[in-house]
Amino acid sequence: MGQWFVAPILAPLSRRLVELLVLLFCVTTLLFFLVRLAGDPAVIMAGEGASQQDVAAIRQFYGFDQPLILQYVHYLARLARLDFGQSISNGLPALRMVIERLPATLLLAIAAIAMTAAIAVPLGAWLGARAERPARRGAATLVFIAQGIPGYVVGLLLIQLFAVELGWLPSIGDETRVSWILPTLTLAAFLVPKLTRVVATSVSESMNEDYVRTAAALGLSDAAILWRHVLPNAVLAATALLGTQFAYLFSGALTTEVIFAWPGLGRLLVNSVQVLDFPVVQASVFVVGALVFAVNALTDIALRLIDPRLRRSAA
Amino acid sequence: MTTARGVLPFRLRLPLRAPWQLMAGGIIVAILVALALFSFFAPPADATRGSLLLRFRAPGTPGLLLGSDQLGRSLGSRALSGLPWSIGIASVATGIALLLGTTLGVLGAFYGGRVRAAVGLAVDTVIAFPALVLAVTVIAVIGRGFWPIAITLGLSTWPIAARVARAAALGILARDYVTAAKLLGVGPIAILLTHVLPALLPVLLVMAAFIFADMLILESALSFLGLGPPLSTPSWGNMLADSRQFLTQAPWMMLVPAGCIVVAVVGLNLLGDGLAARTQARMTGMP
Amino acid sequence: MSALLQVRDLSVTFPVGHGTLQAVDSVSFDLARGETLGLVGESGSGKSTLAFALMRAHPIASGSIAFDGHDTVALSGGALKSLRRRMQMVFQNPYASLDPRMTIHRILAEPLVAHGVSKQDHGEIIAQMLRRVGLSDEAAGRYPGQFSGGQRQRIAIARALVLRPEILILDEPVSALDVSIQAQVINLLRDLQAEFKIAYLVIAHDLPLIHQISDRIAVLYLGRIVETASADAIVRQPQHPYTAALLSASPARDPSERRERIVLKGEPPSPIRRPSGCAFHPRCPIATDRCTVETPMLAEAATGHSVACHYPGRIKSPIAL
Amino acid sequence: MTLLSARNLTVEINAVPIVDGIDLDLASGEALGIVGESGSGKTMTALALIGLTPPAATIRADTLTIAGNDVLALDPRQRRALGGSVMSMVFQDPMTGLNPVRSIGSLLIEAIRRHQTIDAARARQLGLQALADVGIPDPVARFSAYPHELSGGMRQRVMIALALVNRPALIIADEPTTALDATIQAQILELMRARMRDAALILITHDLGVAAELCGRIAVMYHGRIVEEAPVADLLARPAHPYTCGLLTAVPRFDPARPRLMPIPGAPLPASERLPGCAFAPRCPRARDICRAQVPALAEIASGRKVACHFPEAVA
Repeated sequence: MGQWFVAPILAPLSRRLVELLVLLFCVTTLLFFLVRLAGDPAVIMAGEGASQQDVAAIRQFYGFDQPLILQYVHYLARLARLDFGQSISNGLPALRMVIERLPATLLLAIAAIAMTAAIAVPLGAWLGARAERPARRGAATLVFIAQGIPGYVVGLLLIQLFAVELGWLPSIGDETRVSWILPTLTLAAFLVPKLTRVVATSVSESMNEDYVRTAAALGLSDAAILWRHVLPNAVLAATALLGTQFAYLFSGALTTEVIFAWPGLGRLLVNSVQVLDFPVVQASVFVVGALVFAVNALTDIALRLIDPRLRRSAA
Repeated sequence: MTTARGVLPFRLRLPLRAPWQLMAGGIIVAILVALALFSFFAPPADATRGSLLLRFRAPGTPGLLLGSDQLGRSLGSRALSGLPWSIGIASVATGIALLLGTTLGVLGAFYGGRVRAAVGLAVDTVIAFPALVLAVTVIAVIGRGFWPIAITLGLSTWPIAARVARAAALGILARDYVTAAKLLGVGPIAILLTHVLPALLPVLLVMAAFIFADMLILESALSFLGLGPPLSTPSWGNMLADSRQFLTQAPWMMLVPAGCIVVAVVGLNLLGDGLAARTQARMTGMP
Repeated sequence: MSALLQVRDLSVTFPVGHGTLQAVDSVSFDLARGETLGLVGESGSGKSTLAFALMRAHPIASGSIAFDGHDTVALSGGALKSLRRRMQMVFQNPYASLDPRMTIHRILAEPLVAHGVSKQDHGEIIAQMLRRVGLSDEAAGRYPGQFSGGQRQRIAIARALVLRPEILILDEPVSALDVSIQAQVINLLRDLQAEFKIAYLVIAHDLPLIHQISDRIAVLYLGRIVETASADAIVRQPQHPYTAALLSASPARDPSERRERIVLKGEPPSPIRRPSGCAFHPRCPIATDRCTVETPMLAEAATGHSVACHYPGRIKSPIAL
Repeated sequence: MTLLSARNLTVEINAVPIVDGIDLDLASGEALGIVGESGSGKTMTALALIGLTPPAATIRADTLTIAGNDVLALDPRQRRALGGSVMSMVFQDPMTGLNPVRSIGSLLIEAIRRHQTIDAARARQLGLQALADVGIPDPVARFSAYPHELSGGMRQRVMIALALVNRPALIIADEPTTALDATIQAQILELMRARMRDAALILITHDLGVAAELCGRIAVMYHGRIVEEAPVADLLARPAHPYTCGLLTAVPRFDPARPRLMPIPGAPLPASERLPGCAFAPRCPRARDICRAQVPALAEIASGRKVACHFPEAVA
């Protein structure tokens, strides 16, 4: 063990880090100039019906009266110290508000990913193992149609069915365990059809690979071929997909949290956007970017650990 | 003897030998576009003006095929009036994403070195960021409206198009017949026009269908979050947002717009899938 | 008379990771007008890279290529384009080298358009060339997918010849074809050469095939020419042990061709980790300590027969001609 | 002792006979070469014997017995279980034939324990021995290696080790050296010659020379049928079928005179097309009316020599 083993695993991180820095720089810069383009930020922040003095005070407090380039430099300098300022609505530090909301979103995302994998991997394996059979072709079509149903519509349908019609489950997220069920299902609904199709495709393609033919020629049973030769490859494909789709999942979290009044980062962002609470918006966007970076980096490492071709290709 | 593969999928006679997905998807999308054009030029009146006497009518009520909402407005008409908005935004956004994405993707494939690295970094960076978060933030700042939403959605989706176009173009450029053309003295622009773009076209068509479906979903999600057209304007997302207060009283208020979105998205996905099967376009890099 | 193509100390490198890969290493040879030179070697010997370097489709690290007395290494733009008019290439796989979306007419017209041949003449030139490679006129209106592998390779040859080049590089021209079709294409190539007086550079791994069509043969190992001589001399009196091993490795197709097999140890090493001294020494049955440290230079062992080996001719030819 | 006997073996895909009623007989320890071009049905024959034809294919035969098993009467599980134990197969492409995410050792242990009830430690021993037997240097290190870490020649050795590890009575090798370089091909042929003495061998190849190296008897296939079958020396010295003659004259050989090759005109008939007569007739220099009207049967013309031709060359 030494550098030859660790280096190839950590190698992709440097590129990811560059991406993260570019991403954060672009997004924050975009926000800075958009806010200035959209009109006088002091007027926007003061809200409707604010007095001239209020606007002037805000303008001076946030430095909106200084030259644009100077504002930008100050802005970047504050960001470098992770200082996003205070929320306009309640005066709390923006970053702290965001960090406080983070666990709720993260836990929901982890639960949804676990549920996605638990549904999609067996379903995909079943669909792909004998893709040519009529029953499975029909089922594959259903999965395909399901992919057309937006996740948040699934959430509304679930509420309609389980909360309104049957009254079995609460429709609002609270402290109870059962309140997790519907939001988790909703968020999982964003990825289940996609992942199922990826696993099914990987399985059915693997079934036609030469190495499966080799295994069959050696007398291995269909079950052994599926479990030991086909699924390991499908799991790699599934892991890669979940890694790249985390950003998509986060888009889903935005609507899911609004529907279920979930106290997470997504709802905070939507609420802040609606009241134009820019410090909180900036902090949220910053944290989301960092989060996606962390997940992608973790996926890269995981893939390098479980895929022998990546693990030792450099050696 | 194998027959030559078609140059353009739409130049071929559709009905015979076309996969059923292509037929079904094509019909659904054609109907949607026709309805959108119809309601754009002749907007149904009872979409915005309802009668309070006709509140919460269940689907099937005479004159109200799909039922009515809390203000007695016809849900069918409202769904119809929402079409031009949704289809319009999705068209513009898809156009922007395809144009920008294909241009950058093909450039990244054609020129190696720094151009490819820069395009790659830009693509990976933007793709790593949740599109809805970006759209929500930008639209909140610059304001709602048709063009801001359409442009923002297009700009947040181009990397997907770029990635697919780049992968496809790289595959085409690596083929022997392109190398042969280079060695015959054919110039880069002629190679792009005669070899790369024709082979890329099926991939672009398939991709357009899938991106269009994604744009419909994103647009309705924005409306649902209150960032679409003004609340009184009919749009599928707005209708869904409205329906949430009346889930017990009038579940059809949710089911009608939800059904519209599902039919439209499934239709587009079927079209894309059918095109892919028909043209044997391989989509690499498409999520 | 000087050779049509003069290659001197040509090297081609690729960047790999932190280092460079020497794919072609100081290769020198001449090709005369109307002559056929066969390049034989295994995968990794650099034979295809050499072909692309000669076509100026790869950056050249060092060395010179003179075409008809003019250096081509520095060419670019229009001058490079006119070089391509005089030097063409046929690829191994005729299923990949023709654009499936183009008619045969468009495929054959492509080089004519690129080099500004008047459009009025296209029809006549193309019809003539199609007939010359054994296809009918109406082939022009069809697509590559409607032809068999052998016919496609005829089309690829027609495309390469449509500008009447003086040199044709053939990269494994028949190895993708069925055995019974190969001979048709080989005979066609010989006839075309006799008719148009083209020089061929044939790249192949199949020694009997190379021997069949080449005047001279150069054997490549790990990017270097280890032996070059007339086709018969290579087969009759191979000087390099690698050449002898290659000869013995090609399966006999005739019971009268019994031969003793020389089975080499190991596999061709990667050009990234080139062995010291003679690159062949780890696999050589007669290597000595000297071979591990001292790199043998290509030197003339007999008239027109050069070899890069410290102990040339120690292994006799396994082939009795 | 007869190891394999097939009568009227037919493989159809979408009602197209890819293999069209062939007879095969093989004694224990014998080596038979099946030679043909692409589309001749040679690979489908091999897949039918090992039971790995694609789902769309149907196999029919009057009899098909392998090592005493009436293969057609077995259920799919029993049929599969013959693979690896009674017979095994070496495929053409060693680059794709080994699972990329499985180590060499785990593949070997899996194959061994499928057919032998022994513990993992013993299976490991047998696996290491199998690697050593096929000439893989440092088997202990290679045991934990993954396929992508080995060269093409080494992978083909691993494929052979996998095929041999349970000591099957029959090995079917489909173009085992085609994807390899000349010097590596020589090594693998040498290895197969040395290691397959105990088992019977069916070698599928397009190269008469390769078949001649390893096999005592050769069957030449054209368009789904066996057109000629003979001991190797006889076949090479005095071919009887015009197609075999054509194959021999079409291939370059080391001849200082370098005579013009004598190609077979035309191209092979696509498998989906049928002719009322001999499938080779359109390319045959000796074809007459009867050749275009009537399919010639495979008939014995001399001891051990069979040919399916109305006008075969004299062989005596």
